[in-house]
Parts: sequence; C-alpha cells; structure tokens
Amino acid sequence: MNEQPLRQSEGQEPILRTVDLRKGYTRGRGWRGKRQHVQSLQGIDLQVRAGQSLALIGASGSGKSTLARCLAGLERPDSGELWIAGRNCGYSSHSREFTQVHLIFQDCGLSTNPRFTASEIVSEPLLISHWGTRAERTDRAINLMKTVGLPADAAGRRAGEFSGGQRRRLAVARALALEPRVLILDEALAGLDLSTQGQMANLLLEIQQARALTYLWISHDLSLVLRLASEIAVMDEGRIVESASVREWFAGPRSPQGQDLLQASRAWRSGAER
Amino acid sequence: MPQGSAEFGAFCPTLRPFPGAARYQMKGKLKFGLLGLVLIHLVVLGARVFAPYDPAEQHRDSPFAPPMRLHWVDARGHTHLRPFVYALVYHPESSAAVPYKEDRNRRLPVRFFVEKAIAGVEAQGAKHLRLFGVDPPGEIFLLGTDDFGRDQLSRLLYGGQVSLFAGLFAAALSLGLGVLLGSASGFYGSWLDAIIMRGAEIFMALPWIYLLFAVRAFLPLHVGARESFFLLVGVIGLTGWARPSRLVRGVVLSAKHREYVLAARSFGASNFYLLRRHILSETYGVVLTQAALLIPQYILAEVTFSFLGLGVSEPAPSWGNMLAALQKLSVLESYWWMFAAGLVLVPVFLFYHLVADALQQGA
Amino acid sequence: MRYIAQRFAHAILVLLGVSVLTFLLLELAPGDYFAGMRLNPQISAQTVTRLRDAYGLNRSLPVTYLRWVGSVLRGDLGYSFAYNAPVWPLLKSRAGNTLILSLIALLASWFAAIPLGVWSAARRGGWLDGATSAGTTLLLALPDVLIALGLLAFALHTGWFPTGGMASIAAQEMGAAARVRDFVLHLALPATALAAGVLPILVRHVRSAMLDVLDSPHLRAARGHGIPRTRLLFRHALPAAANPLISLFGLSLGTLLSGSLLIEVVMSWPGLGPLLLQAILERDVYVVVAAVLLSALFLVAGNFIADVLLYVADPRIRVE
Amino acid sequence: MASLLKVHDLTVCYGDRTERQIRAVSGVGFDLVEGEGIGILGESGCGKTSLASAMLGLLPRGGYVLRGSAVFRGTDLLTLGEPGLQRIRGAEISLIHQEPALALNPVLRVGDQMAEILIAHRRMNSKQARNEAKKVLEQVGFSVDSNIDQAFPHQLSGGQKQRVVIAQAIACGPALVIADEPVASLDAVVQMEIINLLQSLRKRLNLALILITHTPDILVPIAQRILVMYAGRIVEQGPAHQVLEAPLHPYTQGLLKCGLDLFPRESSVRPLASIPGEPPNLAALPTGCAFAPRCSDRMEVCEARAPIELHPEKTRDVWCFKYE
Repeated sequence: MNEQPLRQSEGQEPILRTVDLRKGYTRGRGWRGKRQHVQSLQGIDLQVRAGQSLALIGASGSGKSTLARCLAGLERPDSGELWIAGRNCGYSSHSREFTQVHLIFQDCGLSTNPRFTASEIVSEPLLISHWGTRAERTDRAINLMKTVGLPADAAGRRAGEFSGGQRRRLAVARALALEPRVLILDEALAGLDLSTQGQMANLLLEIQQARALTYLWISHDLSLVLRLASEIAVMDEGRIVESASVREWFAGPRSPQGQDLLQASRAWRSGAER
Repeated sequence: MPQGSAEFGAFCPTLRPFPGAARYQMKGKLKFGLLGLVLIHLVVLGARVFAPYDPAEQHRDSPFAPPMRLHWVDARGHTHLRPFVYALVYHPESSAAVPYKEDRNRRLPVRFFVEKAIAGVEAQGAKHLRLFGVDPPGEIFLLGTDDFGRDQLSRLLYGGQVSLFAGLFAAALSLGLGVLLGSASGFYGSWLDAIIMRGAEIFMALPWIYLLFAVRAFLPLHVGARESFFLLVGVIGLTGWARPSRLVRGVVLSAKHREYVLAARSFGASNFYLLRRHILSETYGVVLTQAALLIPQYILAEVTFSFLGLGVSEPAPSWGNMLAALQKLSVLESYWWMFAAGLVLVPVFLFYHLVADALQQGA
Repeated sequence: MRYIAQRFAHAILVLLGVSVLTFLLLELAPGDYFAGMRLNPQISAQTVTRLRDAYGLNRSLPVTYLRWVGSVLRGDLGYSFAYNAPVWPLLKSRAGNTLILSLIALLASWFAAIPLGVWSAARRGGWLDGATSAGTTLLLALPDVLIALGLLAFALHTGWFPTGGMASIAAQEMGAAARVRDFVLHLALPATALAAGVLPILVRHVRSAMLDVLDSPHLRAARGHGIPRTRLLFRHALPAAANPLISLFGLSLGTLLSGSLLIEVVMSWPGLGPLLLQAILERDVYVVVAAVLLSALFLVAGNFIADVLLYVADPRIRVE
Repeated sequence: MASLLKVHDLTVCYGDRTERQIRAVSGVGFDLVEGEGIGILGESGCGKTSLASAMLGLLPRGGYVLRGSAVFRGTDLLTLGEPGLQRIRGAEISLIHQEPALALNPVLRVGDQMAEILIAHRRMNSKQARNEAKKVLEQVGFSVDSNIDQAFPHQLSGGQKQRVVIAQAIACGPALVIADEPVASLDAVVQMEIINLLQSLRKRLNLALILITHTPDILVPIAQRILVMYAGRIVEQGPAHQVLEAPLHPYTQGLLKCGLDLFPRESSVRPLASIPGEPPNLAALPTGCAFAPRCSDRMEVCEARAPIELHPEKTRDVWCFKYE
C-alpha cells in the first residue's frame, strides 16, 4: 500500500514500478447474458529493484496472475502507470520496454508449440524481433539450450518429443533469448515431482546469479517460494496488503492474510509431523 | 446419404474411429481413399479419350439399348484374342420390356486407339484419338443408351466432369469463405465475431437443401451448361460457409488461448505472425476433414439439383440429369442400366468417406 | 427458466433473420412472375403494371417487407400467383405431410441408432462393432437419390408397396383399420429411405459419445464400485453422453427435412417438396418464401425442443 | 492378524505383447493384514496407479497383467473373471480415484450415485438405498440437514467432492480401500482434513488402506508400512517411521531430502535438494538397477545386473547393492 513502499535504495530507479494500477474484467456474454464486472486489480503500487527476488503470494483469485500479465505487457491495465527501467510504458502493450520483462507460465511446458523444433522454439523471440540471420539465430538457440542443460543435438527434435521437464527447460531457454532483465515466474514450479522441482528451482537460481536477473515468483506454495525469494509481497483481493523481507515476514507476518497463509502451511506440516 | 453429414461433422469434429484404430491402418485408409479418388478423377478428366462417343451424339435408331456384353468366344465356339460385341437389333413391335436382341451374325471387334470424328464438326474433318471403338457403322454401348440413344458410358464420363468438379469447386469456395470468416471471427472477436456468428446462425436455421432451393429459386432458370455449372457452384459454395466457419472459429478460438501463442505475444509478435505461424496451422486438420465431408455432400447437391431440373440442363450431361430419366416409372421399371449414374456415386462417396474417416482419426 | 426464455428469444430472433434473408433474396432476384407475362403478347403492359400494383410489388424494400411480416403475423403468407389462391391453405396440409414423414423417420432412426450405438460402443472391437462399422460405411456411401429410386424400383417389381402418394384412391371407402394399413404401406418406403439416410450418422455419433463417456474417469470409478454392466451403460453412461446427442437431435431434424424434400419428389409424397419445386419452376415467389420459412420454423422449433431437453437432462445447465 | 491381501510378482504391461512393450509394474509383491495401512510412495509414472488398477481389473485399454497373483481372502483377483470382480469391487475392495472432480458422474445427484452402489451390492430397493446413502454421507462429515444427497457434483467444492467419493468407497463396508493420490488436487488445508478423515474412518471401521502418493508428508498419519516404487519396481519397504527417518535406498533418501528441504524452518535463498537426471523411459529400461544412472552411490555392479532383495534390518527390505 501507499504507506509501506518496498524498501528502496535511494537514487536507484526500480526496474519495475507501478503506480495505482487497476484492471477489471467484464464477464458475461454480450447482449444475452448478464454482465458482471470483476475488479481484479484495485490499485497496485509495487516497486521491484534490479537484482531483487520477490515472492508474490496470495490465495487463488487474489489477482496475482492478472498483475503478472499486466507487468509482462500481455494485458493492458485500465488505469495507472507502469514504469520499466525508468520508462513509462503507458498503455501500449507493444512497447519495446516489455522485451525486458518476460513471463514464464504455470506448466510452461505447454507454452511450447509441439509442432516446432527445439531450435525454432528457442529462436522464436529472435525471429519476431528480426534479430540476425537464420544461422545466427540457430547458433544462439543452441547456446541457450546448453545454458539450460539441454544437449545441443536435441535442437532438431520437435517439442512434442521432449519430456515435460525438458519442455520446461526449453521455455526457460526461450525466455532468455532476448536477454530480459526481469523474469516473472507464475507458478512455474507447480505440478512437478519433488526431484524435478528441485532441479528446476536450482537451474533458475543459477541463471539468476549468472545473468543478474530480477525474479518475481508468483505462487501459492509458500514453502517453495520462501526458499527462493528474499522479499515478499502478500496480495489479497487485488491489493498488496503487506510487503517485507522474507526473514522478517517469516518471523511474524503483520497482515491477517499473511498470518493465515503461514498458519495454513505450518499447521499442515506440523500435522504431518505428529 | 452424406447430405448433411457435414453438419454432423461440424458438430463433432473428431468422431471416434471404429475398431482397429492403429495409426498405420489410418494411413492405409488415407492412401487407399486418395488413390481411388485420383483414379476416378483422372478417368473422368480423360473423357475425351476414354469415351467412345461424344456425350450429345444421338443414335435415334437405338433408344434404351441395353449394355452390350463383351465376348471372347463367338457363336460357333471360336475364341478370339480381340474382344468383340454383337450388334443389337431393335424390334420396336416386340412386347418385351427391352426390345433388343443380339445379332449373332454381326460380330463387331473392339478396336483400340481409334481416330474418330467429333460429332458436329465432321465438316472440318476434326478428329481425335479415342481409347476404343468399333468400326462404323457398328455401334458399341457398354453401358447401354438413354431415350435418345446416347451412349451412357460416354455421358457418364463427361457428366463426371460436371458433377465431381462442381462438388470440388463448391467445397473450395465455401471452405475458403469459412476459413476467412471463421478465423477473422475467432481471432478478432467482439463485434465482428457477433455479426459473423449471428449471420451463420441464420444460415444454419434453414434446412440445408431448402436454403439452396431458396437461393436457386431467385436465379434464372434456363441458362447454358457452362453458366449453370458456375451458377450451381456459386450457389452451393456460398450458402455452405456457415458450418465450416463455425468450426474454424472454434479452433482459432482455442488456439488463440494456447500458452505458446500467449508466449509469442509476450515477445511482441504481431497478429499476422500469430495467425501465420501458430494459429492457421491448427486449422488444417479441420479444414481437410471438412473438405472430405463437404465435397461428397456438394456433389450430391449438384446431382439433386440437376435431377430435379434446376441444375445443368440437357443436352450437357451431369450425373444428376442422367438420373432424371428414372423419374418416369416405366424407365425405372425396365431399364436398370439407367441407374449407372447413381451407382457410380457409391465408390466416389466411399473413397471420400474413407479419407474423412482417416483424417478424423488422425486429428 | 431464464435459460429457456433466453433460448426462446434467440429462436424468435433467428426466425426474423431468416425472414429478412429470404425476403432480400426475393427482392434482389432478377425478374418475377410478371416478367414472364410481359413477354406474352396477349397481355398488355398496362395490365402487367396494374397487376404488379395490386400485388404490392413496386414499393420500396422495407415497406414491402414490413407489410409482408405484418400479414404473416396475421396468418396470411401471401398469394400464390400460379394457383391464384392464398398461400397458407395451400401449404397447410402439405407442411403437415412433410412433418409426419420427417417425424416418423426421426423416431425410427433414433430408436434404431441408440441401441446400436450403445452396443457397439460397449463391445468395442467385437463382431457387432465391426458389423455396425461396415454397415454404416456402406449406408453412408449410398446417396439418398439412389436409395429412394432403388426402393421405388423394388416397389414396382414386387408390387408389395404403393409407388406414391399418401393413400389409395379407394381409401375413403375403407374401414378404419384398412385405412391405417393403407397409410402405413404408403409411408413405409419414404420413411425407410429417409431414415436410412440419417441412421449411419446417428449410430456413429451415439457410439462416439458413448465411447467418450465410457473412457471417462467417473465411469471407471463407477466400474470400480462394482456397478453391473447393463446398469452402468444405461443408467450411468447414457445420461452422461446425452448432452452432445441432444444437440444432435436438432441437427438430425434439419437433415431429415432436407432429405425429405428430395424423397417426397421422387416418391410423390404430397409434402412441401413437390410444391416447392413446382413453385420454383413457375417463379411463384410467395410460395417459395413461405415454404422456406416454414421449413426454418420446423428446424428452429426442433432446435428449441433440443434446448429444452438439454435443460431437463443436464443439471449443469438447470442449476445455474 | 489375518492376511487380507497377498500380492506376488505382479507385472503389468502396456502396448503390444511383443517388442514395444512398456512395463509399468514389474515383479511387485507385498502382504497386507486386516486393518493395516500401507503407503506406496513414488513419483509420477512409476507405476503406482497401474498397480492399483491391475488388482481390480480396471486397467485402461492396452494394459494387461503379464504375470503374478493378488490373493484377496483366498481368491486370486487376477484370475477372477469380470462377474466375480464386480462383486468384490466396491463391496470388499474399493478404490478412491485421483481426481474427485472427475470421479463423480456429472448428471446424477450425489445421493443417487451413492444409492447405485448400495443397490448393486446390498439388494436394497432404491428408497432404502437412498436412506442408507444419507447415513453414510453423515459418516464422512456432512451434517444431516445439509441435503447433500440432493446436490449435483458441480455444486460441491473440491473437498466436498472428495468426501463424497470417500463415502462411496466405504458405503458397503469394504475390508480394503485403495486411495490413489486422494489429495493431490486439493489445497493444503483441505488436504489435511481429508487425510484426517481417512485416518479416523480407518480406525473406526477397521479398514485396511493402501495410500498411493508422491508426497511423503501425507503418509505420516496413516501408513504403518511404506513401499517405495521406482520405475515400476519396489526399491524399498519397511515400517513407516523407519523408512521416513532413516531411508536405506539412495532414491528414497534423495526423495525425502527434496521433500524435507521444502519445510520452511528458516528462510534463506539457497539451492534446493534434488535428484539429478530424469526418470527412465519405461519402454527402454537399463539392464541393471533402473536408478543407477541417477544414483550418487553407483557401483559397477549396479549397471551390470538387477539388484536383489536384501535385509539389512529385520523388518526392512531394500533392493540395492549397497547393503550386500
């Protein structure tokens, strides 16, 4: 909220900044169904510094995913300002600035077209932004695939032939193609087996360090994001109700919503330990 | 009856395959069906060579002649290498239903690759090569003749050009329109979608054939063969856009929300790029399946029209107006070979359905 | 109930749309009944103009349309030029005959399709399934013109069935039982031809819908609870598969109406088909428009009935 | 206590019977006594679900039992025909499916779906069955006046649906309930409620329970014994607390570490525990131990031949050469 901006080192412009971002949806079908207006974001003021690792948590329906899509330029907010690296992106979702922010979806294996080959998938952003020649793009795709731990000889295989975990790696490699500065990870680790989840999380952490990326983790699985983020913001009904460093928050959340979330997670674990 | 099977196809784009849905079997079906269709179309296209007569050439002295049998052994028990037919003798006063008899004394050997004058232009001496024929003045009617004594086989071959290609062109027309309107409707949504889909609903609220008739009713009745062909193609093709467009819209709509489309959009891809690279490729399956369902339906539409006298008119042959002879009960009762134009539809439909089945399984 | 009201409003709107469409066609058409008259040297130009005036053919488009809609609402579907009589009485009995034929064929084909489809789905890969597959493929490949002509030839050769019409000439003098028998005999062939056309499609869809349900987790769960097979098929699977089949019901009616047109002409069933054909050949525009509108009314009504059935059968729609 | 179920050398395959055969389950064996709760732990694709379905003859098309036996109260379920299995399913052994949202027929009322089971097994008329169904629904925590039996599945929440599914499973008083990932699709708080419900029902009705899961946590309140599966084989089994506290097989060790590591005792960004590599392709399993390529304690022998059953402790079995 306005009273509690994220701690921000003086003089350094945050890489992501929103001012009173609002977004609503109209449900219902045209002239026949009744219309329903759902206010999904009700004034978000968020600041993310470069290199930060922020966890955005909240119950389902609290507006986390809508916020993520607005930040990545996939949806246009109704009102409010969105600044990326010190530039106002306004309402144009085709602004160049959005190449600096990339959203990785839940079950991002699905975000790869099964008919494309691995190198086509990874080089797609390059193609879209008319970068280099075909050979250069393929080269770069292969390099990126190496970065995420995929063998270079897999470049010609179709995405449909990869396992779910490998397709997630492909999606990560593609996300890195345009060298974004911010990755938004919307439930990117949900639904994975424990052993694979660890692998993916570690890969993402490594990449973050190597490339000085800013991460925005969005999840309802507290136990996981608390291990991966250093700051936390709690969302509820389209608002950010609390933000703190993870260490502080973990010792004692101030907002009732935060307390509930931590409680639920702990109750379950202690129930398990009984 | 595939009439309306496209409607059902539209309704449930992936029908469950019948037993033995193994992939290789599907491919086999597809190959077999396509091969059959290609053969039929080649034969029909080559009517000028394969047909022994011109379609309008009349043999007034032998109306409703029955199909001649090919013989290798003559009346005296001699075997001939070259197949032959016996000339038919017409007994108009005979009380038999089919007043023809084979004249065992007039053996007409079948000659291959004969030069024959084109009817009507004899004066100019124009000739071209035919696959087979008999020495004049003998006549060969392998599938019999109609009431004007026109060779059924020749009419069947030339009529196929009309019937088969009317279906093909009309399907191309309505699919093209369907893809255009359906993808625009699905991709851009909002008011465009509302207008197109309301329009489609109105088109689909009419029983299909009634719609066709209604449109046909207000177009000129008596036009030349060429004009009536294009008229039919236009009418059939333009009234059939609604269902394919609804289907394409559905596919586009679901493709639009695929995560990889969203991902490409987040990289700044333009609408055109998305349509070209990701979305239209998803509609191929539906479009091909629809084609395999629509073409036979439209062939049948042409046949129905011409059968009822609203389509291609005499003397140009079409499978529909050839069947029209059967509307007389006397013809229906006695001259079974007049069914040929209907029977030839069976393999055509069978092949198209094989292809449609295979495509649906592959989908 | 909101849902039903919505569907009803929708049906009315669609009918209005259809009327506009047919009316536009009518107006855009080159020439009309009187154009033919002009060529006739026996009729003077003034007479033609006077006639056109009398029938309201030279007013502006919207006015003509509104006048026409108004009269349609009053039950007056216009005037047949060829018969020189109002359209509605001409159409009434014919529409009834078409409806009788189509509905009988509809019932027959559905009553045959459901058990066949359910059985072949339940015994996927068995001989019954194989036979159904072969049978439907063959029927599907037979054009309905051929089926109708074949049946007619059959009737001619055997003499077991009448070759046209709805009743024998002598029907008036028959007793009730004999008259029913006569009617059934007349109905048998057209209805068979019509039903044979849709049957394979229906069987395939019933089978397909059943297979979808039979593979669904809730049916596997029900098997896991030890529910006996027949009960599983008809009490659990069929209601769950009903949803797509009910939508198919509306579509099948449309197909039957389409099919009946041709079959009526071939088998001389005194329905809308022969009348429409005659009207087209004679440019009797109001008859054409009325017949087309009537067919749309049947189809829209059929779809509306399907919507109501859906409402009854699917709790997800009912309990909103 | 009397033995209830004895599974021996159960092998389940998919695909044609010749080359491209996938062995989802191979050579699995275990015993279960009345009222016992065991947990089967393993990641997705390790054959847990095939194991459960095979025992009740519910394998999907293309799946079949290659060999083995599953003797339940003296009858081998695998050789019993469909009519025999039908009498046992739901009455003596019942199955709780993975996804409660999909396990209920969307067009039947909850009460009717319950009644169907009672009619099938208890020779009740439909009125009796419906009354009985209400009683069973009370047992799983629905209040009498909730009218839950009149509801359609789409009107219920995920937790409520799972309760209904559990009620269906216990309706005919079975001796054994197999629960396949019963809480995977629910959120944390509801998960706990459902697990507690299962545990209390188990105690009250003296049910034997096989709980199949990929999360070790939920086994704690329920399982007395744990079987760990990897690539279709059991790699370790033993008493629950021993397996969870001191796992023997390197795979179990890795898996538990991943899980435990997630428990937020404190907070600091650091790498998570994980097992390197990916689960093997079941169509092309290595000749030796299936886990060998990912194992940190790999020895030469591991790749040469399949591990044998070893007993480093009296009550525990492990299939790993480390304990030879």
